[in-house]
Amino acid sequence: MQRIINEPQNIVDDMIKGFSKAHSQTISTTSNPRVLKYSRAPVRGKVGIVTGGGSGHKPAFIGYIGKNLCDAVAIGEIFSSPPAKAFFHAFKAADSGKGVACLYGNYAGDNMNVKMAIEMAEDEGIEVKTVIANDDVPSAPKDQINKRRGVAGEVLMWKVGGAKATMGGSLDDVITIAQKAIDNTRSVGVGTDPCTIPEVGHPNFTIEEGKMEVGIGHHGEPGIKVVPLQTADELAQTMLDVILPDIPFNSGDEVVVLLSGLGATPVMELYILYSKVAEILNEKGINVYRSYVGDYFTSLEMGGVTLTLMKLDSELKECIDMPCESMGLTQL
Amino acid sequence: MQRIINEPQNIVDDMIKGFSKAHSQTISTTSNPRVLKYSRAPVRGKVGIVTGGGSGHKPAFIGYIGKNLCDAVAIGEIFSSPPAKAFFHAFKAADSGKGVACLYGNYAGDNMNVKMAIEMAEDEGIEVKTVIANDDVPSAPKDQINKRRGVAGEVLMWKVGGAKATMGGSLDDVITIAQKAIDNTRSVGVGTDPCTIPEVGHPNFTIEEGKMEVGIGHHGEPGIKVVPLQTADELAQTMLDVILPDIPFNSGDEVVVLLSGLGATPVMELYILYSKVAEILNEKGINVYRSYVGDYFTSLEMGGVTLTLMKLDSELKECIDMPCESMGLTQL
Amino acid sequence: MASFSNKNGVIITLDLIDIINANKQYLSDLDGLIGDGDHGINMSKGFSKAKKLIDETQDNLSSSLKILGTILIDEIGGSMGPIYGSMFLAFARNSKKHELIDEKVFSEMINNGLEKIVSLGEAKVGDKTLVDTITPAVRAFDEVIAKGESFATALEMMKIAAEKGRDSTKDMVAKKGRASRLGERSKGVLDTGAVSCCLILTSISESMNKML
Amino acid sequence: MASFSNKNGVIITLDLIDIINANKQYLSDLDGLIGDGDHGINMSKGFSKAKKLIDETQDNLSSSLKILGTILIDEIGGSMGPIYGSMFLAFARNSKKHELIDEKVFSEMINNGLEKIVSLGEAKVGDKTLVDTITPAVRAFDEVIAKGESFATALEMMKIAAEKGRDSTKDMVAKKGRASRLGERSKGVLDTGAVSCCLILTSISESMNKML
Ligand SMILES: Nc1ncnc2c1ncn2[C@@H]1O[C@H](COP(=O)(O)OP(=O)(O)O)[C@@H](O)[C@H]1O
Ligand SMILES: Nc1ncnc2c1ncn2[C@@H]1O[C@H](COP(=O)(O)OP(=O)(O)O)[C@@H](O)[C@H]1O
Ligand SMILES: [Mg+2]
Ligand SMILES: [Mg+2]
Ligand SMILES: [Mg+2]
Ligand SMILES: [Mg+2]
Repeated sequence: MQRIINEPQNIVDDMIKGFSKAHSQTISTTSNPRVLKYSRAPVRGKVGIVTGGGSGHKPAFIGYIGKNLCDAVAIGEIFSSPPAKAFFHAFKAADSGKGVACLYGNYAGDNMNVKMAIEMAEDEGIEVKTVIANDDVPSAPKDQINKRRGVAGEVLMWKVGGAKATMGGSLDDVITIAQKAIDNTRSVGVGTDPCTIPEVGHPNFTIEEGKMEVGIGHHGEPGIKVVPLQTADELAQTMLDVILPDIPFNSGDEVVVLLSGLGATPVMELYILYSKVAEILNEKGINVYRSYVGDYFTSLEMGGVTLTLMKLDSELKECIDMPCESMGLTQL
Repeated sequence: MQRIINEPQNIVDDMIKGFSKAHSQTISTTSNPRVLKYSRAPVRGKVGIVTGGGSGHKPAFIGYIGKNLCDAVAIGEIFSSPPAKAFFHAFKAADSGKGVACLYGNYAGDNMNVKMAIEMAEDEGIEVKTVIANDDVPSAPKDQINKRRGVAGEVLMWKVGGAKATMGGSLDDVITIAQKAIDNTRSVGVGTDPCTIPEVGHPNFTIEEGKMEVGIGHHGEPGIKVVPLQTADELAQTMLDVILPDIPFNSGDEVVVLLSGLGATPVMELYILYSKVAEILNEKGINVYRSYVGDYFTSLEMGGVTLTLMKLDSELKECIDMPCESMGLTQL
Repeated sequence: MASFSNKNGVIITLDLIDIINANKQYLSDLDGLIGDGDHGINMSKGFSKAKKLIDETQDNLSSSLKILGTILIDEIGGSMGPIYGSMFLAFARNSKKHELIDEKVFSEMINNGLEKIVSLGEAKVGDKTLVDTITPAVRAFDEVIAKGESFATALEMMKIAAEKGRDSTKDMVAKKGRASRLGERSKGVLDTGAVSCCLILTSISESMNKML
Repeated sequence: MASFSNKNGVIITLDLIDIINANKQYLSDLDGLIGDGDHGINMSKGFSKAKKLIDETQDNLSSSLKILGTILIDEIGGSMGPIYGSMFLAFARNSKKHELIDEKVFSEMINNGLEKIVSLGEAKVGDKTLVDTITPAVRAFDEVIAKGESFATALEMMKIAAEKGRDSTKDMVAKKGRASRLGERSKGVLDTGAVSCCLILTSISESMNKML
């Protein structure tokens, strides 16, 4: 993998520069170089939606800044949580006085930095509440569900939370439904090829040729098993076997399916996989209400996919259906 | 690169299956398994927009079927032109009686298959006119501009042609503006890593570590020079040096910039590159009216990028600004 | 005049299909050198499909060629679909009214096939394509017949001319197709289409000769 | 009671920064074994930035620690930003009112630092983190002082305890941080944070001892 970059240590800054130029209509820079915001934020009378996380997950996180999605995002180094100060400044950028919902993923660094940022916000009278995404089933057993990582399910959490905020929901309303969204969401990742943190210069994990890692994390965290590379049809079954029993998803349920590539896997292959996922769900009587197939939450140039299912009720449906506009997701 | 597929020879069929399931709201299958259409096509009173080409370029080509874009697409094997019959069936699926604009790229196979398809259409009284995209500057010198290949500039051609058709333009109107769009468009590709046709199983070209190929085609066709891998800043200059003098683009011009990844290159890197592209254009007094940065026209898992510029006038602007909705491009 | 019956000629089509399928990997590998490595794969897909259909119908030479040509055009695409498709359809069209295929009929078949290829692909001799194989082959056939030689001899000379034509592509710089982008770098390697075309013409020559 | 002046203590902070920067590659490589290979890189970014600022202001130990802690929290992120940031801020807060740093002040500094780390990261001894280095180090310091030994001796014993703590992580199964996902596979390798924390405490111990 050869990179199109300048100095590896400036990757994040350079990327932010390009991103804010390319989306100057909808994205504004802030006084903190590691915070970008929706140009209309803080949106009057609306709860602010903030997220943040390490870089290298395009479109996540900044790609979900926009209309009816996130108002401000704290940006970390590659695969590394943003500083507490960045989260704090994102809160400030998003708060219109109605409070801020910080919807982020369950990683040690993010937990600590958000915790400190909330203390800073309290000192300035900004009310912040959090929902911590933990949709990644293989990252911990069900009785330790709070230890699970957040992965591509975060996109659905932002979609739902962002929609509720636009509908005029209070901070508690937004937090409640974002929590419901993630509680109803399960994901599993499978890795087929590793990725490299640019400054490190070599992959910090390997996936043998002919093998795949089931349950891999969004930074290459080890999964639950390494097995021979499966066909797309087999893989669909393998992934659904991990997530379907966990809530569980049952016949009659309506779901959103989000199938995201991890980076290098061609989108063509996602569709091949999706075909079987949809077939199996159909056989089980699980109704696909809406599906998203594409690169929604990547890990640099890792090979592989994340499959995410969210069980819907009428309130979640309404939020999922709301139009939105951002680099990562635009929906009429 | 490990693939998530079933049988390599069924890749295209499997992908079509998944794609039509995932987008069942907007995409319909047709009696020809290698033709997909917009579910509302033929749109009454509207000129039909058809394209087609080899597979492996996601979102191209089927990802641009949708509202105010393409009505029907003929789908070929990986990197291989669709059969004449598929183009013909796409014409039939798109024609509402106002004729069909077939907007495709300049490849020998496509030229021959479209030619035969038009004969078939004539026999059935369907009027078809073509615009052949030839935006890829390095593929032939300017005095042989008709030999140039079509690459990512095709996306802009579809956008413009699709908008004009929706505005009620006649077949000649659509053809005229689509031709103007491509005449005002220039592209250059740079490859950093090769890709593999799944059935072949190994890359059929190589790019040495530490080198990059300037002018590479969308199927790995050799470029104009192999040079040491450049920084993003240098590369922006290299690419602009190829395309700016060709029309030429001058101070005071307004342009659309389309920066597309070729597959494996993380979108983060596209933004890093875009930052310098925008800076250089700005220095030259060329005004970026709109920019698209992302994976708009890929080549399986090839590493690298295509940079496309389109010079605008008020008519093209109107077409570029029109909302549209498809898997590859949704614009409010 | 020597001839064979159209009715018995299905084997000619089946033979050439077998030859192409047997050379699938070789043709792809060759294409890999200066093309994209899929020539054998592309060809074999269409040829195998046609074989099934022909096996089912087992009509005559013309109808089997029509099946092959139609499948190439309808389902195969690429450059080979229209080029070889048009060629086989031309072969079919020019033979279908004849119960017996003699040198005159065969000459019409291949001349019209060549015409179709050239009008579609616009390649000239020297462009490093299959046109470099088929053009001298067709000319050799006609010349030998004009000299009063037998159908069998003309078929034999056609084969030799095709081989020579194929070999001539080695030192050419490609002007058409994917390899043309390579410029000088395309020298030193046979053109894959020239090779597959030679396989087809050789197979036809040998199968027909067995039937005369 | 032995002590040194806060004013002259800037060198202590500069020394530990140098040590971390010198071990940038080593710490990253170590992190690569069971983490994501960026520990040295992450640390070095913040530490280098702080060094510049400290060089410019050259005030006293407390202010230099505050600069370091603030930069880690404001600009570095990851896990190390808040953890080491909080630790250095605690060191700064507990020393800033004192012109002279003696064993009592120092004990308050490191005890409060440890508290902050634990309240933030919720790691316990045995979880294979830097807590395994700093916890025994702080305890050793206090115990040695309680026994009536000198500040210098206590610093020396703190260093030895830190080293022991660091080594104890080798055979642990990680319970916190990235490596915890590896389960049993995390055994057999030192924890990178435990190593960097030992470097920091060792540097502090040695720099202070030179000033006593
Ligand atoms: N315009 C043309 N006329 C005749 N033959 C051509 C033309 N262009 C290409 N060819 C033949 O096609 C062959 C390549 O076929 P194939 O590999 O199946 O298609 P592709 O190049 O689309 O992958 C070349 O070796 C050449 O002989
Ligand atoms: N909850 C925690 N409490 C204390 N230390 C921790 C905790 N989580 C991780 N660490 C320390 O952080 C180190 C890894 O730091 P670093 O590589 O910079 O961060 P990251 O894991 O985010 O890449 C580990 O070696 C461990 O000592
Ligand atoms: Mg990290
Ligand atoms: Mg091909
Ligand atoms: Mg080929
Ligand atoms: Mg690390």
